[in-house]
Amino acid sequence: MALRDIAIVGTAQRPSEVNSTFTSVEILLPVIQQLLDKVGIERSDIGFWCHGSCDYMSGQPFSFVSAVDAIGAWPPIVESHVEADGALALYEAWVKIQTGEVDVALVFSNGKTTSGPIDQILSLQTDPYMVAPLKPGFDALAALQARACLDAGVVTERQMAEVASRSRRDANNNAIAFTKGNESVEELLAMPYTMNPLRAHDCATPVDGCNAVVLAAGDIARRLATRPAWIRGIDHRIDTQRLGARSMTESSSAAIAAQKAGVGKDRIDVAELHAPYTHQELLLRKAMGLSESTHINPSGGALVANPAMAAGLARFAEAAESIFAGSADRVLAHCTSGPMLQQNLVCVMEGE
Amino acid sequence: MAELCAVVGVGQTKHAACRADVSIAGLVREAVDRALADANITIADVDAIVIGKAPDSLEGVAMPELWLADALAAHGKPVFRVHTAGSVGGSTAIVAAQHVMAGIHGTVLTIGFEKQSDGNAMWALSVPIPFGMPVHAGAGGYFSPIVRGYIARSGAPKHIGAMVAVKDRTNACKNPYAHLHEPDWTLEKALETPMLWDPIRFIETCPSSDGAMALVLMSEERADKHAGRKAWVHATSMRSEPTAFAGREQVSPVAGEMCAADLWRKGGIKNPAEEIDVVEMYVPFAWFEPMWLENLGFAPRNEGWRWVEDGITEMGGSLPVNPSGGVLSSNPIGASGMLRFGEAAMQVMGKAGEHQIDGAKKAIGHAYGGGSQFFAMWLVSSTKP
Amino acid sequence: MTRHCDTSNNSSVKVEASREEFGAGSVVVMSIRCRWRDKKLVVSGTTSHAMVGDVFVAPLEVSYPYKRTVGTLLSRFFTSLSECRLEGTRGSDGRVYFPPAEFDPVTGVQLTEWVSLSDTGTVSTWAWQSAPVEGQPLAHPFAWALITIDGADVPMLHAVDAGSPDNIATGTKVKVRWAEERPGGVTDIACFDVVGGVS
Amino acid sequence: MSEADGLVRLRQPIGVTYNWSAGPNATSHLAGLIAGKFIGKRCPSCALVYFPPRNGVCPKCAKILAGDVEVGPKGTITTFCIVNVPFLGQKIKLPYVAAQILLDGADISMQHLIQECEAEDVRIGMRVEPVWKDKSEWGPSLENIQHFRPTGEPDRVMGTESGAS
Repeated sequence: MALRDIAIVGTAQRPSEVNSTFTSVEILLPVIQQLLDKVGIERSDIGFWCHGSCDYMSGQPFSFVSAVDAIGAWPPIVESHVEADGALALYEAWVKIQTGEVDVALVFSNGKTTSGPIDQILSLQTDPYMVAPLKPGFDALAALQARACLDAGVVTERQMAEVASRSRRDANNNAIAFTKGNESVEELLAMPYTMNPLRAHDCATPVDGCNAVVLAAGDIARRLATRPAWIRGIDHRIDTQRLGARSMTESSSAAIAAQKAGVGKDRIDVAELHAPYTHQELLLRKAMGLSESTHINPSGGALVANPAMAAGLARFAEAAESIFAGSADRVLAHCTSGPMLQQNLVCVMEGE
Repeated sequence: MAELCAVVGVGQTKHAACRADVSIAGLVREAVDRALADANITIADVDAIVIGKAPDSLEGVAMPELWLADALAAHGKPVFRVHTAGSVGGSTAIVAAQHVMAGIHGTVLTIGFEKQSDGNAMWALSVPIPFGMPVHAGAGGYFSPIVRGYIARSGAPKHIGAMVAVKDRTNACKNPYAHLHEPDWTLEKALETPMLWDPIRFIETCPSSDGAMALVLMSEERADKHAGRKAWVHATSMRSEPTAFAGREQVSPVAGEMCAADLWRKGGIKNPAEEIDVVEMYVPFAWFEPMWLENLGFAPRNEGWRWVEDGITEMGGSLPVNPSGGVLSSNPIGASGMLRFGEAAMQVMGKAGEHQIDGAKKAIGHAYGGGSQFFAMWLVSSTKP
Repeated sequence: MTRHCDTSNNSSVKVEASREEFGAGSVVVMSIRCRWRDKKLVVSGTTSHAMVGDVFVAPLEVSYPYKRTVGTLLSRFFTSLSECRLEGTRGSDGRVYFPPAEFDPVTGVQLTEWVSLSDTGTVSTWAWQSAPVEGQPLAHPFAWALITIDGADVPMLHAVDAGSPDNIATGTKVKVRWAEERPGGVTDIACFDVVGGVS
Repeated sequence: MSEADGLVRLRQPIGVTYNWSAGPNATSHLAGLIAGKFIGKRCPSCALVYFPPRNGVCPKCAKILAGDVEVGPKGTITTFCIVNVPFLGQKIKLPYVAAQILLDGADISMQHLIQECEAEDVRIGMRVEPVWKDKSEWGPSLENIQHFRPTGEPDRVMGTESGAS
């Protein structure tokens, strides 16, 4: 059967902060209300709610259960939750709308990332018998990948510093971003290693944050947004997690997902890549075959604001906003999870 | 119109308090290998994998589906993780079915699992939050006041919970995969077991289990070409409501009532008690059987306990509930919902072996989670809708 | 840090707590009970709570001593490891995994062929942990490395006690340093030592 | 290490400590407890009073709770259970009665211990009052209250519709 035309028709994001003293519910509630007001709809218009978060990252067991308090689930709603980034919750909502059961979905994600030792928590994703007991941090695993890429000449430290410099400068005009700066490539290269071969600016800044988007089908989308961001292709794939069993200098799951999402069919104006480390942005650009003309991460990307389990949906929000604003016609939004870019979701959106 | 979806393969582990003979990956593969064999396909034929489990702190592995990708040879495939607390086994099967119904994938493997012996479920489910008042002891302490509310308002006699428990534990003896095989329960013996959270007795409480369930779902086009027996998905439904708000009805939550009504409407069921042949119901504490009989729209309000007392929900009754032994006999939390969905499919596929209800044509799988606030249900049949 | 407070009964003292316990900028309120008993001041104090601005904060510890079953294949591996022997498994494509894989990540076949290996290997990539965290293999700065054991193809993650980042590079030869106590697990290998300097 | 059948059990202690925040909307409630008062919060939309204020919001209306309301100190038992099972980290002697108590003026019940009466005598509708610990032990928690005890007043018949809440 033919797929339905589904678009993002509205987004809302909360400015990133660290050591937030709000509860997750107090962080989420205003963002969802802001989105409903922006799109001009009521809670009763939402056919499906889908939430992306991870208990371990949010600092409270069953934190997603209390998040239901933030969306006013009364009278009872059709709702689901993924223990993953909000971008995968968007994928579930897109599938739900494709079944024809609902026409409008609200997708949201949140992470109180700085309330716990996030670098150690993320490593609880690794093999519980062979890797996790050694307690490597997530930055350490990324540094091993960076070293492999440097050794193979796939990236250079200068290119990594260029990604950091560009991202920090772009962040200056993004209210959601946290880390901003105007350092030159040379100034960044002069900084000491924090996790050789990674320097501080090569690693994303963990922040507390949340975001939400509304998806709608066909004519409803045209009614709710002047320029809907139509999802033309969306796919996600996973690689083996076994460190060193697959090449660390490429991302086959990102390449497959990009091909299935139709990235290569036409030019991409803006690509919002979820790369928590500078060398990973370079790997992703190569894996997806993005040309030099594509504007990468005008928002500054996850490097300058990385809310656990929400940084992927943030890329969708940023990419969709560039369609709404008319500054781009064909955009790419990407989300990654797991160590060393293990799992990747790619989505191509177009304005009409 | 959405595509039709059929269950063509079902596989589950031997559930136990502790499966010391397997790793977490081994536990999952035991169910997956059986489901693939039942569907007569290999892992290479699978287009996508949808995995569900409850809180990751049960095993101490964050988002374990990422590490399990290796054991599932999922390299290059989509792997999707669902987590909706206790209802997760059910909602995972629904999300997997939606991948087929949306025409996105033709063959989807869905898995629910939990290896609780690695950790401690009681601890994981009741980590005390600062500034609170840690009073109740785990799920039992949370639900027993609600059970008391039901007994007070329905006038149910005290032995109904024990009757349900004896029924489920006896049924489990006809289910080789069940965790508990305790053949010689009688009502008298059951009423002698100690009260853990009065009014909930020891026998009326579910065990903590290691276990996994896996299902192979196929689109109509592929299922038609598939030789084996099938269970066609006629309808799915999910509803959620907040844990606690002023005036909330906790004995028969509105979300459960709405979810069931939506399922019957989509499945074209006018009179559930007449048209449904088997119910695999999520009953972690025995008293929930009479409560859910009312919440699902089978029995009239405050009458659910009479159906239990009259033997209607026995294997030989007019509405058998949990011929598999249910959650009371096996409870790997992440898999329990999918065990209900899979056992319902096995009944209409005629594959339930010793606990098969003869001639079962239509069955429902039911799951709930959180504070009786997340509901997931599906209706399956031996024939297409 | 000493604070002067009046020692009449049930006085309450406000002190600044360290950052890790309660989060940045938090102020801990201790409630001190002072009671005189035969001329000796008995002081008992409990940490009542902490505030950041006017919001109550507190540490929330989520910890448990997990005890993992590993199945027959990995039980053999961990038992041999505790006896200072290295054994890997051969995948469907012939590649040898150390530590062993239970299932081939591409074909999904359960692996059954064992390959015994020496205790030396080569660094295939590395990173420098300049400020070790509690519970990591070494308390002083060390290198994380993927180490391909001689005779194996797929590497192991572990720590290399190289002393400084200058003493390690991709290609460095390393050797297992066994832990004295070997209760079972990858920590039966304490870490790896560089063999004869940078190769 | 390895058990009789050669099967290995690996020990892996995992500990994560978070900086937990009660949120700005819980401050008046917690400060009230330090001062020996029961301070709830009212929803600006449905006007129902929450004690304790859950996550600072009214889950029904998705509104941030506003306006402090002192409730109690007495209350009525809406439902209860008698706990006989020990569990990790439990600090209370068995058996004990854990009851849902609807404080006068509140619209949602809270959970606390019932003591100073036999477990069998506890019933739905029973009137109870708080017994506070020594003032020096008061902190920002309902643990300031040792337990609730019967007041001896006549029972207050709860609408059976309210069930447990």
